[in-house]
Amino acid sequence: MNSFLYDIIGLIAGVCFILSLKGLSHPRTARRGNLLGALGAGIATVIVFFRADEERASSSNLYWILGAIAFGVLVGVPAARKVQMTAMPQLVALFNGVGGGAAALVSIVEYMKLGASASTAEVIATVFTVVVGCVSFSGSIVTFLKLQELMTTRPVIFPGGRFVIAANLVAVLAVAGWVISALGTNPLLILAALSLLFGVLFVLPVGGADVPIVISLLNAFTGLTVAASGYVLQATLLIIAGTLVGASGTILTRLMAEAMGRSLFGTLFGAFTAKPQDSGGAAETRPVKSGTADDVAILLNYARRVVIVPGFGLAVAQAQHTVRELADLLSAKGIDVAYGIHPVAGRMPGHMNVLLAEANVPYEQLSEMDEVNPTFPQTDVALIIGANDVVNPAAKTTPGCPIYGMPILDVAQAGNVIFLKRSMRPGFAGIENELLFDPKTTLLFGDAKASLTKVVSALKAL
Amino acid sequence: MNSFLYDIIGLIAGVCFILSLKGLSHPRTARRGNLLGALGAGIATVIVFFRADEERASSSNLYWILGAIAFGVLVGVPAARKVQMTAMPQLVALFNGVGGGAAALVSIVEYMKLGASASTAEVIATVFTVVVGCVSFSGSIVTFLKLQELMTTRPVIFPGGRFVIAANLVAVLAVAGWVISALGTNPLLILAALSLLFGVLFVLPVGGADVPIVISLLNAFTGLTVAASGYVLQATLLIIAGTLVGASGTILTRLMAEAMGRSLFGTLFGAFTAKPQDSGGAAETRPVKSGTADDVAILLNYARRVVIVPGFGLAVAQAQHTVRELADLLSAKGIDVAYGIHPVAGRMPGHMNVLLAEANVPYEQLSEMDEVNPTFPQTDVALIIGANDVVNPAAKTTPGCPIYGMPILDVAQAGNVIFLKRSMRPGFAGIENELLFDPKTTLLFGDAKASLTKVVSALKAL
Amino acid sequence: MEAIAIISIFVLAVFVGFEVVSKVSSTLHTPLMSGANAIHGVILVGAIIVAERSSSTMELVLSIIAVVLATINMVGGFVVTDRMLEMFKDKNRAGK
Amino acid sequence: MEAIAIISIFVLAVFVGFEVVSKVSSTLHTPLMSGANAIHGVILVGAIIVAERSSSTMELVLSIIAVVLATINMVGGFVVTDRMLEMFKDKNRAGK
Ligand SMILES: NC(=O)c1ccc[n+]([C@@H]2O[C@H](COP(=O)([O-])OP(=O)(O)OC[C@H]3O[C@@H](n4cnc5c(N)ncnc54)[C@H](OP(=O)(O)O)[C@@H]3O)[C@@H](O)[C@H]2O)c1
Ligand SMILES: NC(=O)c1ccc[n+]([C@@H]2O[C@H](COP(=O)([O-])OP(=O)(O)OC[C@H]3O[C@@H](n4cnc5c(N)ncnc54)[C@H](OP(=O)(O)O)[C@@H]3O)[C@@H](O)[C@H]2O)c1
Repeated sequence: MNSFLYDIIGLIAGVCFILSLKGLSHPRTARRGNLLGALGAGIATVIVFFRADEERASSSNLYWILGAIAFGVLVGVPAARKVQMTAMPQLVALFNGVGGGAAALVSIVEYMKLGASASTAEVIATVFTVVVGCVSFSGSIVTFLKLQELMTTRPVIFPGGRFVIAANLVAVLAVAGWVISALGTNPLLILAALSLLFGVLFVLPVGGADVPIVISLLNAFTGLTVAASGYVLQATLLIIAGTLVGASGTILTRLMAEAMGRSLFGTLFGAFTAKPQDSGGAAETRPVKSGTADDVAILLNYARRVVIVPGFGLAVAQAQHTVRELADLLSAKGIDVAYGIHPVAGRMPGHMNVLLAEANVPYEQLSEMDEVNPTFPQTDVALIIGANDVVNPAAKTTPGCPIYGMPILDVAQAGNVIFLKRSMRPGFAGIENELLFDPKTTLLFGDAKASLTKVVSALKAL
Repeated sequence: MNSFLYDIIGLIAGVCFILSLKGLSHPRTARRGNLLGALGAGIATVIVFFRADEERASSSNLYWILGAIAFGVLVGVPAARKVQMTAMPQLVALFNGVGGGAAALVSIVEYMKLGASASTAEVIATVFTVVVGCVSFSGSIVTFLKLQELMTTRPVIFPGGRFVIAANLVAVLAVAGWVISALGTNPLLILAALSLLFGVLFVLPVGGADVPIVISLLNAFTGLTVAASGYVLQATLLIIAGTLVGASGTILTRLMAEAMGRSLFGTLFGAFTAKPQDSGGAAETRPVKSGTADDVAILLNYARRVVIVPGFGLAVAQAQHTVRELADLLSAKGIDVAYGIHPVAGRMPGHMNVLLAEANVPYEQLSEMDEVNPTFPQTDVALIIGANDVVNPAAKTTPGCPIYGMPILDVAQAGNVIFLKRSMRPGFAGIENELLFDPKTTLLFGDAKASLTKVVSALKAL
Repeated sequence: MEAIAIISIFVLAVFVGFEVVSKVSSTLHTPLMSGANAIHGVILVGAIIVAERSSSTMELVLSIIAVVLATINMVGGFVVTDRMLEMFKDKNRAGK
Repeated sequence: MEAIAIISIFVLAVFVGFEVVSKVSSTLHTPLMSGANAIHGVILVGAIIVAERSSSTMELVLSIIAVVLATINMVGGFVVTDRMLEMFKDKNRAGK
């Protein structure tokens, strides 16, 4: 293909990406936006096989490449199709990580090829890609492990941790300097190893609740590495696409952190400055008021206003349809029902909206935190279903705890508080919730769906 | 100066322009945005004298250039400083026109220099700049004449006009083709002359009310010519700045047209399709109800809600401070007072807001058209001060009239309508206003400021 | 391509990236992140280029791994984003 | 500079131009138009370049006229925009 034509088609793919991000920013156009992005990626992938490049024509690696793509599709598509709603965030983290890894590998291979003929700017771009790509790779793996609960979701801090990480950083910089000045493949591989380690150390101390922010940040990082490898490969499309993702990812990270009431700095380095907390095992012996489904049904029946606060447990129990049934029942009795949606309820931003939308809950009943908080004093019952951190007053009262500073749903202001959960175990952030011991709190233990089903029948019987 | 450094500083100027436009889109940052734009322009102008260019160093034209700049400043600054608020739009049109003219001249001179060595792409860009720059120049001059009322503000249509303009367009395209294929300076000058003519013919049929839309469109045109001459001169900054203005100007033109309820196509070509209307001299003999300042004061005094509709006449009479006095007086009497601001009242978008802001009218009292229209049925008095077209029901009832389709302020729904104007003359669009003959309308003839002063004293005396 | 061209493209793309997402509502944070994530899977193009050029086995192995990883990133990313957004479509319908 | 670089810059600048002004309120239409108008006065840079290079009198005369016109466009444009916005400042103050 004529190389100008090739470039122009590449630019069209870039425009698809811009329109894709634009579309993804508005609910109405989001799906089309995603499809446009896929279109752009498809165009880019197809035309690369038709470009005018001497090395290309003589390549006997074509079958390997096509095989690798087929294999990637066979792994990626089923994973994306079969994943449970609750596990999507970690899948996104994983996809991001492999993207970062791919960018780092591309730069390493290109560097092997270019060798001493690389210009300083190209070497710098290579070093950047390898460092940031590897950090993104290993960091994403750790976030995956955290979200999948294959490891603790709490900040992992070990004695002297901040010195280890500082030493690691210095080592990365030193080896980077070495690669730039002395060149050579081996130093580059050492750099990759050090960067992988740094990615792990960088994410370990992040509290579980802040993980989505970190995923978004690593996503922006990967974007920048793609831009840098676009520079080395002289592929304008990669520069545009990578920069777009880098820039939009940075803004998105900031927006997410704001939605959770966290500063980006606090998210990343909070664990070093805050004192580690233990969850206070002693507290668990304190008495709590647990009730039956009938008690809950009665409380609800005589309420004028009920606010339902869904959380991660609702997603786990797949209780969204039962919740809807309950809400419809209450509405039919003339009770004012609203859902109070915390921006970080669940395991990804917007998780609850997605889940409740699936159950066809009317959009108007969903209230955002800022809307619903002022109404709690007029609310008779706050029904908390599988949520914990998002209503934990510790976010206001306990400086230094992992969620300190996060805005919460003020359910304590409601007349009665009902928790539907299976045990006294804490939520994602791993901290005790004092509200469970509050005299106006009633606990209904059990799986959220089972409990709700019982409450619904009890209500019908009343 | 090192050429890379030169380019980088140019890019910084480009970033200033982006931030400038961004700033100008928000009231809070608008002024800073404008200053940033000036900073970028200043940087760009200064560094051009320091670039590494052989031809530059040997140039003895420097004094001419500096003199020309000084002269331009001496003309431009006082004009911009001394212009009356009411005359700003035509000044903007004029500035835009000279910019387009400058771009056309730059391309012509560069073309003389390059001669036959110009590539086809460069010749095409040159032709584009000359055509569009000249259209922008002469078109802007005509809009200036219209707005300054040095010529009629009505659409100018002559028999066979559409054939003349079509022939002109064909001639422009033919000569453009000639220049591209045959090259030569003379054809280019012929092209310039034809384009100047086309600019005049293009703007003449536009109704006065649509003039701001045309200015905005010509502004976008000029931006594109600057981008094209940036291509010929290989100046990245000109490409970026010109494209920015071209793109944002296009969007702005669409937004403006929407605010006036016009389609862009209708604006430009409406006069060809609509039948010309005469203003119906016969109607002016019909009786109208004119009142005295005392009558108006009484009507106002017993109202519960008054909506003040300011228009161009308020600006002419500089009556904004007196209006404020009246409104304060009415408010003090417990009367609910609001200003109904039509988006195109006055002679430029936002004109009324600027004027009333100058008189320190509180922002909350200013209601946009969409807000205030539903309240007219509950309004006792609509007080129309120097406005006409923006309340003219012909926009709804008379298809084919120059303002047909424009949303208007529905003052006819109010209990009483009071017009403060000097005569029975129509407004900018030059069409009769039936509302003046409505039985519930009272006319108070005279200069707006004088009339208002009288109404204020009458009110105080009540 | 000249350095200044690349830098200009980079700077402009940064602005485009900033502007297009700056008004996104928090409900769409996850799909947007996921969609952006899929877009950087276009590194697949780079992986294919280096794979085609590979001469040594080492280079080929590494670049084929890169192709697999990039494909997973790109294809999986768009599919998972589409699944997330499927539910929003329902919501919009219900909301109307 | 390569054609593709110029086209890329052009396309990206179009998006930036679209995005930055797409949310402007109608009150600011005039100042925005006027400010954008002043920005294209940067054609002054082009006018200076061709004026410096001019060898014939004809070229010099035309390019000096271009310099004058461009200067008026640029300097007058920013000054008049600033004057318009001066009043908005008052409004903001009054609004608070
Ligand atoms: N949305 C995001 O972007 C995002 C992403 C990552 C992390 N996070 C973090 O995740 C947390 C979200 O808060 P949250 O209140 O929604 O969840 P949470 O604090 O993790 O609490 C979930 C609760 O649900 C209960 N539960 C689990 N499975 C259940 C089942 N089948 N039936 C009934 N109850 C069940 C658990 O208690 P039992 O075990 O006793 O049943 C647990 O206390 C925040 O810390 C947030 O920062 C959010
Ligand atoms: N805002 C924009 O962007 C813009 C730009 C260009 C054109 N336009 C067009 O301008 C028109 C604006 O409508 P409008 O209602 O504000 O103005 P208008 O229709 O032009 O009416 C102004 C009225 O004010 C009266 N007037 C003039 N001087 C006066 C004075 N000193 N004291 C009292 N009255 C005076 C005139 O009547 P007398 O002569 O009888 O006094 C005239 O009827 C629309 O057609 C609009 O499309 C708007």
